[in-house]
Amino acid sequence: MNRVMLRSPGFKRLVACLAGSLVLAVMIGPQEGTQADYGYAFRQAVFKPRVFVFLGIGVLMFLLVTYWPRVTPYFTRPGAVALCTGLTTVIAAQFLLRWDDQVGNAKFGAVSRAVSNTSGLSPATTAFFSWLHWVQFLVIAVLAAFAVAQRNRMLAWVTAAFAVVAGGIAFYAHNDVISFSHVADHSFGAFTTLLGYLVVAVGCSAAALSHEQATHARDSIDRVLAWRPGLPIAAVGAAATIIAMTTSAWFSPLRLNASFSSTHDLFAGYGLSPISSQYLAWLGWVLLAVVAITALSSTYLRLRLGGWIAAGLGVVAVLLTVVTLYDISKIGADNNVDAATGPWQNLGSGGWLACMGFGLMAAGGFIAATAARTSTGSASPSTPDTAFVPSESQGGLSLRTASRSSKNLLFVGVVLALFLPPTMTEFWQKVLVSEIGVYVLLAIGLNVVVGWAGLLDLGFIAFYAIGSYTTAYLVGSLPHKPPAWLHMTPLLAIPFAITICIIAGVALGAPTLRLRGDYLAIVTLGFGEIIRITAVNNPGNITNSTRGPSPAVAHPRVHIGPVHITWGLNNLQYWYLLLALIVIVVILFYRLEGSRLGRAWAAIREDEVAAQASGINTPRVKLLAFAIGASTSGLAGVFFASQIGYFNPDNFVLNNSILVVAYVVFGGMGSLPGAMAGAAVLTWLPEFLKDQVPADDRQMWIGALVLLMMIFRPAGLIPARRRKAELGGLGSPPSSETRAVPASEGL
Amino acid sequence: MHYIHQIPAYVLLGLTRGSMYALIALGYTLVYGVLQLLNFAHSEVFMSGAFGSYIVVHAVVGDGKGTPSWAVPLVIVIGLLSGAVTGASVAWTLERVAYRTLRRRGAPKLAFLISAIGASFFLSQLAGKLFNRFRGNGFPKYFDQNRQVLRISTARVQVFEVVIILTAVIMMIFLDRLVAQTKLGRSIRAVAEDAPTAALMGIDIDRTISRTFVIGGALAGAAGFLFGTAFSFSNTVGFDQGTKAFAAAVLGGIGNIRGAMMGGLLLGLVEALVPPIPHIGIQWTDVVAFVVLVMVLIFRPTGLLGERLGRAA
Amino acid sequence: MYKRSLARLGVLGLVGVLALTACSSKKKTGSGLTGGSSGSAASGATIKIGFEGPLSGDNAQLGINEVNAVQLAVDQANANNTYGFKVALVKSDDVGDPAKAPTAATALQQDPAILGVIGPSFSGATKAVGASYDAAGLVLISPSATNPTLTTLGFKSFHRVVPPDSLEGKEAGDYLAKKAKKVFVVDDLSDYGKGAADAVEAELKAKGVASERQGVDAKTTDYSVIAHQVQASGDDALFYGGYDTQAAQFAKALKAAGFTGLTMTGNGGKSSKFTEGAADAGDNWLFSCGCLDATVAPQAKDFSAAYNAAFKTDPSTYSPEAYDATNAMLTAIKAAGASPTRAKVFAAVNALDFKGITTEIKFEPSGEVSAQVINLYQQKAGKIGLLGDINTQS
Amino acid sequence: MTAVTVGSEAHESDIVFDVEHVTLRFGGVTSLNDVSLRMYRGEILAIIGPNGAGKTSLFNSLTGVYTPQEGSIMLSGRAGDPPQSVLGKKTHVVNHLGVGRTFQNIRLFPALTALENVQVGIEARQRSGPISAMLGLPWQRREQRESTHFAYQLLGEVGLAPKANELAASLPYGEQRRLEIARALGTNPGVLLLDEPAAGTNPVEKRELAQLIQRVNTDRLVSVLLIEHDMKLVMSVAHRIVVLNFGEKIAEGAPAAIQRDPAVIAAYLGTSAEEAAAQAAAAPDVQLIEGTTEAPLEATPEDTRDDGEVNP
Repeated sequence: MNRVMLRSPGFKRLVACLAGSLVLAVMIGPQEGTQADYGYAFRQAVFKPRVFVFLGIGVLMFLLVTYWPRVTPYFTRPGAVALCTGLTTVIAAQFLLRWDDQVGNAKFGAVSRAVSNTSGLSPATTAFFSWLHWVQFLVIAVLAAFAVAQRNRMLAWVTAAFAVVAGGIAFYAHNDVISFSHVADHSFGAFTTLLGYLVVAVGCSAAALSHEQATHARDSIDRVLAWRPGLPIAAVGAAATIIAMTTSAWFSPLRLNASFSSTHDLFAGYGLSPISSQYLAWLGWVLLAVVAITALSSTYLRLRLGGWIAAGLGVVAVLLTVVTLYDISKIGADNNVDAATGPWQNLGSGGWLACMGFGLMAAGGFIAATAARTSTGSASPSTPDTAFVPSESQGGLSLRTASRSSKNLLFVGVVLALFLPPTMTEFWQKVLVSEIGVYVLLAIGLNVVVGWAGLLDLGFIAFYAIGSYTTAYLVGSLPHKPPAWLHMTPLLAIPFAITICIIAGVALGAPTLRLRGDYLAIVTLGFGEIIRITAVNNPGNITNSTRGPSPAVAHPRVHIGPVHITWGLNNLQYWYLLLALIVIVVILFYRLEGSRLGRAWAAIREDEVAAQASGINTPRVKLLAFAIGASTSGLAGVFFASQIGYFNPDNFVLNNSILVVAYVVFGGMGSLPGAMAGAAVLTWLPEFLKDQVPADDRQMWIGALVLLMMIFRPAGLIPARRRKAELGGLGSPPSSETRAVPASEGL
Repeated sequence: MHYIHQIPAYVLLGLTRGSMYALIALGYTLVYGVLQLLNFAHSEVFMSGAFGSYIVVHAVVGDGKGTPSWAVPLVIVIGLLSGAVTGASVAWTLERVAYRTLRRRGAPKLAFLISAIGASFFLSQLAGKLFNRFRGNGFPKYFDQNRQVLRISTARVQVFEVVIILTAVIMMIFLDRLVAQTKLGRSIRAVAEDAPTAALMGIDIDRTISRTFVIGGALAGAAGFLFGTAFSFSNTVGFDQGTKAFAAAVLGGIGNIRGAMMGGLLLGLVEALVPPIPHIGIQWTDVVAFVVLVMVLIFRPTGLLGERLGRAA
Repeated sequence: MYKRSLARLGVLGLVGVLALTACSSKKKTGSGLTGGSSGSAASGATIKIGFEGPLSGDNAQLGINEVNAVQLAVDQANANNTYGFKVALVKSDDVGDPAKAPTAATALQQDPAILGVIGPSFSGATKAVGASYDAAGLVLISPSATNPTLTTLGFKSFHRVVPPDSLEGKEAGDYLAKKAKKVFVVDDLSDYGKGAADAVEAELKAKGVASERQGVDAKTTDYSVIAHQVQASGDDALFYGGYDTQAAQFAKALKAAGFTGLTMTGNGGKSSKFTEGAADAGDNWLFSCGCLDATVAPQAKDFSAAYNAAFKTDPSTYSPEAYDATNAMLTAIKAAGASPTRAKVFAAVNALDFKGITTEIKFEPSGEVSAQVINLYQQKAGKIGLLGDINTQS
Repeated sequence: MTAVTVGSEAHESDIVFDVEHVTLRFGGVTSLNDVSLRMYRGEILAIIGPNGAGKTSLFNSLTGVYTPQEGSIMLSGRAGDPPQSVLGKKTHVVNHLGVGRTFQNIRLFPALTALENVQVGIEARQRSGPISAMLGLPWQRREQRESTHFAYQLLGEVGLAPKANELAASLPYGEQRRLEIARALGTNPGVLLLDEPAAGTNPVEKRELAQLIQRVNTDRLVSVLLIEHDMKLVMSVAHRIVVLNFGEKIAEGAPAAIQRDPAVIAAYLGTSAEEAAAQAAAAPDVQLIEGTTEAPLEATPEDTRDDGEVNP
């Protein structure tokens, strides 16, 4: 071996790939060395035959990387991206997701084994779970790849049809299993498989329809969405509603999955209110027909008025559906079906799916009603109505050209946020409330400090602590009670917690804001630790030390006029409270971002000296960032304290601060949707990984994921428009080598 | 006075602790000097140094019983070397994987921080998986660490303290000379001062950065060995020690080598001297450390010695 | 009309049946979809029990100590068919964190096949989830949540096999008051350590013995400063509230600093991890523990060996307690009859009388274990041995 | 030195900057040594001098970035303002007093659009706070409309209106320079400090720049203080020139006079004053202009640092 060969990039790449595969072998290897034998797991992982499998993977990676340039052209073929996405989704669904709530570990394999032991299922189901699933996957994958790569139109159509059928079979098989076992089900495996196959079908159709050699996936999505604004979303809504009305369970206590049509019979004579009764008998179908027809026709024909009508009808349909759901669950509870203790229990997913469908149709109508006739950009409130507005620039970098897909996504998100949680298992509802939601709120707050103002704050969780303890004090859960007249319910503590957090933010910020970048980081880190240690050790036992508040912080209550709401152990109640808080904060912050203050933050982040020279009072603007971020954190603290009841200083460790920073950056610094998505993904992931890897390996996988994400997509999941510019090829610096060696200061 | 009488003892303990901080802080400061980046994963380099040296030392002396006393210095040298080599290779890999790729893409500064945090989680948990996750270690006891060497007033100087302080001093002097006098040191300083110009002068920036990581990693790895012999380590020890060492580096003026040494020693002394004062208490150790840090930074916003690597060396 | 009333009958019937089988029929066996209406745990059927505790994060060590012992008990039960049914263990990781506990608890609560839960390991986590376990009707036996307030908060589901740290601390304080004039009390700033140390300090104060108090974070690795402070204080006794690994390090540092007074810690420190870690520095350390001598009980002899064989490490703090809790739970499930439900198991746990390797498990209505004798142990020549009831020691 | 001679509008009350005996040191280095000069309202005053002459240090002293150890700087930014001392005032306060500036190495906000860059300058003077922005209160909306309106107007003036929604970083060099001027004008300054605005621009851009400077001066009635190496530009726009060398003022006067000043030529050519005088006599202005058009494209490291850091 000569030096040249050792130094050649190919050789280095091979070594890197092999090393990577070894690391992978260790990561997937057996659990834990022991005190007596540190190297145990390492040897088990590396000195066993299976290491050759991993080395093989390494070689494959090497080949893939080496020949990647030859593969990439195919990715620009119409439909290729959709095809890959769809196939990956199917694989993920069949390997990672649950296919049943109960059987074994509930993954595909366990269900498949159970099915093979069970008689009485339809042959299609048995076949699907034993061999059909991978046969159909392989056939479709090969055919579709061939069709897309060779631009064979005929084959593409055939494959698309196949994919739809395959998805249908998967869905049918799953439903068969569920109806056989008569148990309510919350698994996503079959749904996701269906979705994956549908995406494959879309990819194939795109390949069949398109006349171009190469397209950009995003462009084609935008083009589809722009063809008849609102039509795709309305069509999806109509499909969802039809599924809800025909196959899904509306009322599903144990051993009974009553579909929409049988629900009416089931509840006949139990004193259903007239509206619900009519809804179940015929009104539901009529609503489906009317809303679907108005929504689809108005979006297709681009009728503005029709769009408004569809939107209105859709909302009415949603309300009626919710009322009906309340009625039937209330009657179920009154009759103590399946030990139900109150309304909203024992409901199947059908009703909520119908709500989603109606909601999406309403959204489609709304989009059609508000779509600008000609231009591709949609008007947003920040558009100035002056004579100076020039025509929209190309390139989509302007704040104004909110892309059509993001608008559609927004509606889908809203509908999902409203109606998906009720169909989830209690576990995921809990995750949504106590992990995802709270950290989304925190990430939104930290995004102001880190993403917008560019100040690295590693002690953010301290404000969360302050908010929580303030709440605990005000509701009388700490050793020192507040005066009787101040004793209040948690929701009333919000303004107090926010005020105190603002004061704390200013107190931290004022002396330290002249510090730059990493100095600020260590000082804020120290602040966070000081707050936590003080909570443990404070003299006079103000915080009750490690024991935390006692008695439990009360759950929130609202008594305003006729409205009486008491939050208890029900996760959904908290979810809607949290959703309301998040929506309010997001709307407020969205406005803030486009305001003078948002621009001032961006300015000091970009160049503090120039910002000062432009007349920006930088200390004040930075303090505002700290205070506003802190107040959001305080708000999250109030919610946390009242939802969980008990907490202790361990909840506010440094690690949590670092995690929130990681959420914000992972999602995309400075982008509100990014920060939210980052927090949601990274708080969801550990819970998802619970099913996949041993508990104590989760952090390792998450660490690896964060690392890879930063390497391959340093701007984050959903990059901020203002940040994207720093990374994109725009105004590239003289030498990219020196780019990370900034001569200037700060973050 | 009771407390005042004990001061020499606390000074000794503080110096020991501070030497450890200083060795780790040097890695932060070197990397900061050349990249203006906080290498968050440096703490895990330290941690892996401890594990690496454990494996080697364990292979050499087993559980350490019956090691002849003449071999003890040899074992220490082996431990230091193996720790340094592990640390250096982990740091080198880290630079390759988590930093260079991002540098090529011109990523924003925080992306580096987060990729380092990801790497830090990954390394510490991987070590936990490979070795174990228990606190406390079974480092071989190959010499009587607690034997008293000499006594100065209330300070009872023990073997491990001598080893730690001596090694730290030697390594710090070595590094200081290295940066001040060698060709590599000159290129490090040049990159720290002005990377584009250094590149124009024909200095290979990538290689210089790589070597800076290696030097810092070697120091931290060796510190890991010392730490393992004297105290206890686990896969999560890096985080806390790393945080303190980062504070020490900032205290002295991050990017400044002598500042890091000074900051480390100062922080160690503060942590050993202040909490035992009557009515304060050990539980406030971290608070005391951070309050001192904040105080220093308020009055000297760039640390005790200012921040330029090039200028100070 | 006729049709309608039939439908009504159908619903009524359905409701009736559901009310009867509300719990029992929820159970599904893991082997197939053959669910059927019996849902019984006849011999050969599989029963699920849950474990909630920290399996990752800073506190994972304690959870691993426990979950290993639980796993061992389950494996032994399955291998020997001790109880006549197969047992499956569902682990749920709460990171020892009140904020994460509700999620972990929900994962167990929503699985109707789980009939009992070992855990939660930490008091803070228990406080955050006690009410929801009550609502789910799922019974808890905790091996290590020792906060005294837990049994006063009205959590019906909560039981524990260890005495509260207040009792342990009180008895330890009593003993120290007899032995020492001035006691240095150190805790590890954890819920358990601080609670025990608080109790010791309060008792010393009540007995008129001077004491001083410090805290060392459990994450600390360098105990030299506090050890020197203890040595320099001239106090003649030390109580450490904390766990074994930290206690071992502290013991070493104390020896290095030359402290020669009486040294004592609680249940959290009494384990082979301490013995191993501290080696000769741990000699003469005293341990107060609300547990029996683990070498006396017949099954206990094998426990340590079996544990070591399975996990290649010695059992540590709370491993024996977790082992006992699991066997107690399984005994209760067996006592709940052929088709156990959560409610039946709940009742059976309350009526339990089970002789474990650490103590006799019999619960007060509050959920405390009845046998609340605090014994005193001491390490001598690298082995922890029983001295006897702490009250009778002089 | 020579007596001050300016246009007829010069009155004592119309002094924008009154710099007296200013000395600025960094450690042992004296960057400005006993510099005195006056700038009158409405004039275009150029400061020239070789690299390291202290031009940027003077700029930074005028804008509050540095505080000179000795001397005084009085400022009356907008017409009718009473003179105030600049010393010890924060940069943004000086800006509020009517001093806008640009930077030697362009310092735009690269990730903001051209429009937003200008808006930042305009909005620094607005009053609406975060609450009104979050709630979208009427006065905040009005302010926002005004800012957008004015920003478009300014962009139009510098010829960038069509590129309002492009990111600053994506603009070509010359346009970035103009955008920086627009941003500075957004702060409604009485005096505009331009630090080498022509550096790195091509001849066409230079010509446009000269027109822009004159337009700003005449239409907006903004006094302009200009640092520039490009003598052609300086000579074409400046009413008056001050020459610095090694931190000291060596000449001051009308462009034509400066061109023939032997001390100036000596400073530029690095020769003794006598030789320079002889050369100047031989070939009047060509030498000076030719000799200095090679203005460095990149700032020297020393200058960059002067610009960026605030050393207390």
